[in-house]
Amino acid sequence: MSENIKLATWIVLCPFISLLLIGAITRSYKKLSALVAILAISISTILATILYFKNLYGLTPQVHYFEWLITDYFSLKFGILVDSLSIGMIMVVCIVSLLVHIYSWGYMEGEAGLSRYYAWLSLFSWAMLVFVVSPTLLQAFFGWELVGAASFLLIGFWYYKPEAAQAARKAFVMTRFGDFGFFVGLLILLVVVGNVDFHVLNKLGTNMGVSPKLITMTALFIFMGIMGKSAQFPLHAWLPDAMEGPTPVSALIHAATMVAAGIYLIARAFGFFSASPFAMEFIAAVGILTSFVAATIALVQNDVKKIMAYSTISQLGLMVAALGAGGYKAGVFHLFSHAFFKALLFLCAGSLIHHFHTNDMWEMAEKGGVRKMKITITTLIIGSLALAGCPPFAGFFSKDAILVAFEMNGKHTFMYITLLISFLTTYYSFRMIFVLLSPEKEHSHSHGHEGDHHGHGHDSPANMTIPLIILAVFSVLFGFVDTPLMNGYFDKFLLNKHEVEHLHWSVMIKSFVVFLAGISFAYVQFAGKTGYREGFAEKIGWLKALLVNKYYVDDFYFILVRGLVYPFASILNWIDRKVINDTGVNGSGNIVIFSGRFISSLMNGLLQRYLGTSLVILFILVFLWQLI
Amino acid sequence: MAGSLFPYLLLSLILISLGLIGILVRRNLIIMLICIELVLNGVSINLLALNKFSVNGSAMGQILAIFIVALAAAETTIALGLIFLIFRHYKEIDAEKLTELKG
Amino acid sequence: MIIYILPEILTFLMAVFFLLSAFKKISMETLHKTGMFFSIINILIILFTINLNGLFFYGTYKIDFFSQSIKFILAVGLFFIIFMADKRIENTIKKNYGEFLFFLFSSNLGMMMLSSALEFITLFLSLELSSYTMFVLVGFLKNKKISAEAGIKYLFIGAVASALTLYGYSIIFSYFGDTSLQAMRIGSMFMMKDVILYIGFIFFLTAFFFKLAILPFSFWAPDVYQGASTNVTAYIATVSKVAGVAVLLRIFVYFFPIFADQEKILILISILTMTFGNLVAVQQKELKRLLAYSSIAQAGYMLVGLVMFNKSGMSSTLFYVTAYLVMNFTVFLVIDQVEKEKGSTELTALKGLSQRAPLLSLSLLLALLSLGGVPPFVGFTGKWFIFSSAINKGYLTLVLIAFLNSVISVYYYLLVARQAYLFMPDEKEKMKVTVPVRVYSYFSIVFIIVMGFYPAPLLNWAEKAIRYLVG
Amino acid sequence: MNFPILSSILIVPTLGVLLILFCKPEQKTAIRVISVISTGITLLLAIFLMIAYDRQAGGYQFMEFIPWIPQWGINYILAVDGLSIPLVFLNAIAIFTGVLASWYIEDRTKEFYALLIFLATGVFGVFMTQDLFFFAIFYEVAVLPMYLLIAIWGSGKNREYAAFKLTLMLFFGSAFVMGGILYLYKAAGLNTFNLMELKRLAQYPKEVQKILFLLFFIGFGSIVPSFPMHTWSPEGHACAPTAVSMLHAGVLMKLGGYGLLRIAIPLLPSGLHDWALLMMALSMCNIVYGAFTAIAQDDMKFMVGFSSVSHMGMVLFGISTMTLTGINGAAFQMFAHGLVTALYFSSIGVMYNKTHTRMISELGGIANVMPRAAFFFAIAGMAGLGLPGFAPFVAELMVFIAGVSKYPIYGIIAVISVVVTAFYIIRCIQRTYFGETNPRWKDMKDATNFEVVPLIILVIALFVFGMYPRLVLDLMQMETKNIIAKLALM
Repeated sequence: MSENIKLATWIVLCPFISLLLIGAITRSYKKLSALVAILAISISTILATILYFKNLYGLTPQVHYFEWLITDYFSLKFGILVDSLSIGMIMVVCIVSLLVHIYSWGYMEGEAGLSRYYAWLSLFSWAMLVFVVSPTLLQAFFGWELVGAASFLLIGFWYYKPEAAQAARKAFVMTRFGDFGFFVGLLILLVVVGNVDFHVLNKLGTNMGVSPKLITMTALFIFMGIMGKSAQFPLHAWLPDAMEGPTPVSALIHAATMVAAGIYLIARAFGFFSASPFAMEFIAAVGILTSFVAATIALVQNDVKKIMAYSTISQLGLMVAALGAGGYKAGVFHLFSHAFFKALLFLCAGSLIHHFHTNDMWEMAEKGGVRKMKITITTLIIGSLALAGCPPFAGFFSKDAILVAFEMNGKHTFMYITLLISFLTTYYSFRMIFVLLSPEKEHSHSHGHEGDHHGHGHDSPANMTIPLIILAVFSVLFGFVDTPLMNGYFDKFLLNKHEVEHLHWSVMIKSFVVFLAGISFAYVQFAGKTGYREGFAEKIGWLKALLVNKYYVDDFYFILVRGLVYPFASILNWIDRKVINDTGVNGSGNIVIFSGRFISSLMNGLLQRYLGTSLVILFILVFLWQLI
Repeated sequence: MAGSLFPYLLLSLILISLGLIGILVRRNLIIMLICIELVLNGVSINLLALNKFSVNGSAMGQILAIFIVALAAAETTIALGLIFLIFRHYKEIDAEKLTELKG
Repeated sequence: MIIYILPEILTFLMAVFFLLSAFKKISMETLHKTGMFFSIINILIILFTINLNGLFFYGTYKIDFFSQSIKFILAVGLFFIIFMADKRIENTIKKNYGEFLFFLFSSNLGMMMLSSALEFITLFLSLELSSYTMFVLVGFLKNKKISAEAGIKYLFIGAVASALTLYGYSIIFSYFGDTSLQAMRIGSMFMMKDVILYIGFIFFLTAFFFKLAILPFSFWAPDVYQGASTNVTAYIATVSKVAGVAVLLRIFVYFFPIFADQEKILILISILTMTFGNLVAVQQKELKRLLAYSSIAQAGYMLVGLVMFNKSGMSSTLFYVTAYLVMNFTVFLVIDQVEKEKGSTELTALKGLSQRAPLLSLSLLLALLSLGGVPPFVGFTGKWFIFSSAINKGYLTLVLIAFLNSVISVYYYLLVARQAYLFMPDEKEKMKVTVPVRVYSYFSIVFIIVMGFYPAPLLNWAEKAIRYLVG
Repeated sequence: MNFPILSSILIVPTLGVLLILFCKPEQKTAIRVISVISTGITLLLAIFLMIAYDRQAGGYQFMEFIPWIPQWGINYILAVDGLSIPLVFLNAIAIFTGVLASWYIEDRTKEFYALLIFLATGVFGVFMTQDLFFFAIFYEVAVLPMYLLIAIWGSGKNREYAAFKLTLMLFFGSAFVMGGILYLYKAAGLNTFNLMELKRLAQYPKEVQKILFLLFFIGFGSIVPSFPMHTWSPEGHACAPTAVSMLHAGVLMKLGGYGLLRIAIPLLPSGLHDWALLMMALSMCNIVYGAFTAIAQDDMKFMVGFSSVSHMGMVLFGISTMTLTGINGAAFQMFAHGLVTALYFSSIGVMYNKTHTRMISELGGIANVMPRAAFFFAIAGMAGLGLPGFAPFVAELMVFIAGVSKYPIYGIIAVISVVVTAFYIIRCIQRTYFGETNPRWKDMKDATNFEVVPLIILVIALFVFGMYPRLVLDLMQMETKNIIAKLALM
């Protein structure tokens, strides 16, 4: 086993060990189990950084297998795959996970099931790392499902809240519906190709044995799974509801890692997906559609975390579209950078919520004192700038890479739609900023809710603000990785392509202009005023209704389940009860009983009737004899 | 030969069938008892006739006929004893009334 | 020569002794004790003569291992019945206990001779002897209306059946001339078999069907089982069944050449009997009536074994009928104890028996399940042998029907068992169970389980008996 | 191997039953201790079996041969091979955890434990015997105590009806099995019930195989609950006491699958070919129909009953594909599903002892009051819906691979059940365990340490065999290989 593989195995195993330790020993000591979890994830992060620095300039994929299951004509293998993509993803996952672990130390203290919380976080990190390092599609599915289960447990962490329980259930069932597609695709591949290693899959287009039609079908089936997990258009409804979970969970799972798993899978099996042009078209279309829909809905949201959720869906849509259009580097680069600044935004939102005990940005604004929380608000602004794509920040470069990818691959319409989307993104993110920063009212009519403006002056405790600062630094510096400043380090690392890309100035200018338009439009509509203001979307009546109801997607699912699944189940149940059980089983029982009753009524005790029947039967038997 | 076998068989068949019909139709127990005797006699005639005509050299049929007479007597005594008992309980010896045990 | 037929002579003398005792004022207890003592002597004598072999009275009376073992079973059955008829019996029987024993012993004598008879006249006479005494036993309860009714019904159907048998035999006699079964077997080897002979044979079988309560002549069973006193019913249900099977075994051996490939009609009769017995038994609310129909169904299973005309079929039937004797007697013993306690033999009389008499209810449960053909018990093993001999001749549908019938039978046996186990008893105090009953329950539990799991001893005995029979 | 390990696996529980019968009804603790010791020893023996079986040699080991009734060709043969060891191990775990889980039984504990262990002995017998006569005996010994166990100690108002229906339908099925076995005995003409000889020497003509396989399919199908004969299973589970439904769904349903794999398929390969399509169609109904009906259930145990119907449908589906992966998957599914259902019922039982109701509508927010019971039910739920990392996922994966390769469209339809299973399980978890606590259950106390012991054993087993299934799969592979070899000959 090579050095990298050993490191990678230990990175994956650490969270698992912490899960076992917490589950078995430290269950009843909250503080101790938190420490164990944080220790484990920090060891993983350190090992990850060592792994990263050992092969700074990318490496050829190294794989190590062990036989998990032998069937007659193929064997299913588990193992560890280490290559530049997986190292990058490991780094992202470990860093964000470590910061979230530290952040939750402050955010969740005083919480009843803290050890359970950290156990599930370790389970999640372990499952995500298993998914990231998986050499085969089967192990990917293994990690994929465990990640889904961990997200169900974490969303439903406050299970006494009915909405949290409902959200957890919706998340799990919807992602599970997606996983059905993934499972079917996996099965067909296993049956047709027999071996589902990624390097085999990526070369599938070339080998003649497999018909292109089949590749398209399996690609679409697998993409169905990705739609479920990475909240693409039809199956995105669960992500906004998943905000019921604790905010660090949302930051880790529903911003940085889990939802990005789908994009990582497309990147990992990029050769396989690009083998079928139709699938790529479909993926791109779904991506861009999701991005647009999510961006529009985010315009009318008032809950801070809901805005972040919809912006995540929109950014994910962009990544999917970029990959669909063939921009492998662009998608992956945006994936990494988005992970940092979206985690930052969520954690800021978390510290705001922790402070004001309410999710609604208008209430926060009324309470005032946001300006006082120096670190939180500055990091929030940095995050929003990165999200919106302001030049020096990471978002700008990664979005620019996507725009370049669209342009290079001839998808001009997609480029313009992306520009519109980034305008909307800038608009809603700065709508939130300006609402929060709006000048405090003169407390004249602060409706007398509890006057505990308790220390609205101070900021969140240290262990919450430090991760914010770290993430802010990342959101600022990470962008330059892909620029000639660091002579195209990211290309060298990811694709080990050595010539330095020149900057596409035309695209940069366009995106900067769009950023300025967005920020000024938001400033005009929201900055400097107090009380409830309406953005341009809220003014148009029908548009507001459409967006508030989230394009009626939730209602569609409600009708689907209530109107279709439950009645179908009750019909089947009725059939089972009445047809099979009462007529079939009891029926045959009753035949026996009634025929018995009939005969016993014949036996009415009359001696002559007995003799008569006996003689008649005897004579029938004698004559019947000849016929048998 | 003094005659053929057939008339005897016919006679015994008639006797047996009359006896059986008598048992099924008549409701009085003693009449039924008489009918059983009728059937047994029919069988004896049949036995004797067959022994005479179709079996040569062995008189086992006739011995059996004598035994049948003895058995019929024993049977009748027990039957009358029981009928006597029924009369004491039911005050009449009508087969239709004996329906205490049924189902 | 006397040694060979010593059991018969002794039984006859005992019967006469009890007849004379009716005139002297002998108390019921002493009579009961002497009865028990006599039946034990009877068993010992038969055991003593078990391996003898001989042909007597000019070839009409055969003593061999088969007949002696049947006599042994009959004697053991008689002992059980007498041990059951203890002092808590109905007082009409208690008052003239001597006559009761007289009829019991004479009926047993008839059955003993039945198992050795080799010639039709002796066979028919011993059959009638045992039947007539049983008619009297059924009508013994002078004060009860239903006992008289049961007696008269039993008698009339018996009389008609024996009349038809005689008619059937007269036809068979016309073909062979000699009444001995041996002559028939040799005679039938090379003669042309025609329809009249087969019709005669069916009529000939009616008395034996009546004895075993097989369908055409089985309608008497429910009324007689319910009407007679439980002791007499036990006697009819167990011991007379053994005698019936023994005589049919004897007859089928000698009639085998005639009947080689004509067993289809008998199979139809056995299917009808099984189904009739099981279907109607499901309805019954009264214990003895339910057991009557169940005994009809069991007779159906036995007929399947008999009708196969091969050694394995016959030995499995003998095995099954012996096991049937023990199983059925256990059930009747429990019903008798409950009747003496509660006075009624309704199904609900068994309510909560498991609380009041755990041992009795356990033996009842095992006996019922064994009758239903549930595996670890002897009933299942018996059925298994019968049906595997049946399937050796290729009757798959017959075997399936039989197994489905036993599924129905499990239903009504469980209906009886659930009364004992599922419901709480009305009175709380324990039911007093005398020592002999307790000993017998232990014996029956052990017998049912051991013989079910390891049937070799009983089976080897049955096969040896059949070897002598066919031999 | 002079120490007769297999007979001791049979004798130890029987001794336990006898000892229990001899102690007085009041000595409840003595009865419980005896039953735990006897089942504990059996579990150790089963584990020893699992280890001591040398995997290279394969085939039948630990053989014990006593001629029983030579003239009928019946002899007492006990032998185990790759297919039966895991199931013996499963049964040992199920009875051990069952005995622990039924500590709360107060009324007539003596009869309860006697019948429960008697039932387990029957199941042990079925898995170990190689003689058709003893197979028949043990097969119905396993069914016999069900009536009394459900009717007396069961719960729910129509438990009598459920007990009767269950017992009679299983007897109805066993009637066909008995008929089939006897016809096997006759058609082979070797005058022996010894399964090993029959497998070596018996040659059955095609049409005989066709009829015989149908008989066995109806017989074993009624206990596997294949589609038309499945109505006893949900009702039987719902009304049975915890330990009985653990044993029943955990192990009894596997008798049918095991019977097919041990008797029907090796001896009648062409029969399987003729009836494979029918078996596939019925198992398809089982899977999809069972899953959808489970949604409409309000009683938790009914829901688990229907989920067992759906999961056992996968066993038949695996067998009907007639491929090595399929049959391997079917055998492993029997093993894995046994563990999951035992965990399901014991966790429901732990809650039921306190709340005395299983209706989802009446329960709510139990997790706040009983976090431990909720945790274990969640684990059972996750394993049940086929989450990777637990044993059932492996089995479902293999069955679906075989299914998709043999019948592509039907295979994909069968996979739908994975989503539907997730739907009703998560819905049940959410509505019973999450959400605010129903005021009625405010003062419930959580599961005691003692009640949790069996649950932990089952979770560990599920996890170990989920992460590394080759512990059991390699064992089963040997046996299924020569089944496939027989099938290939056709």
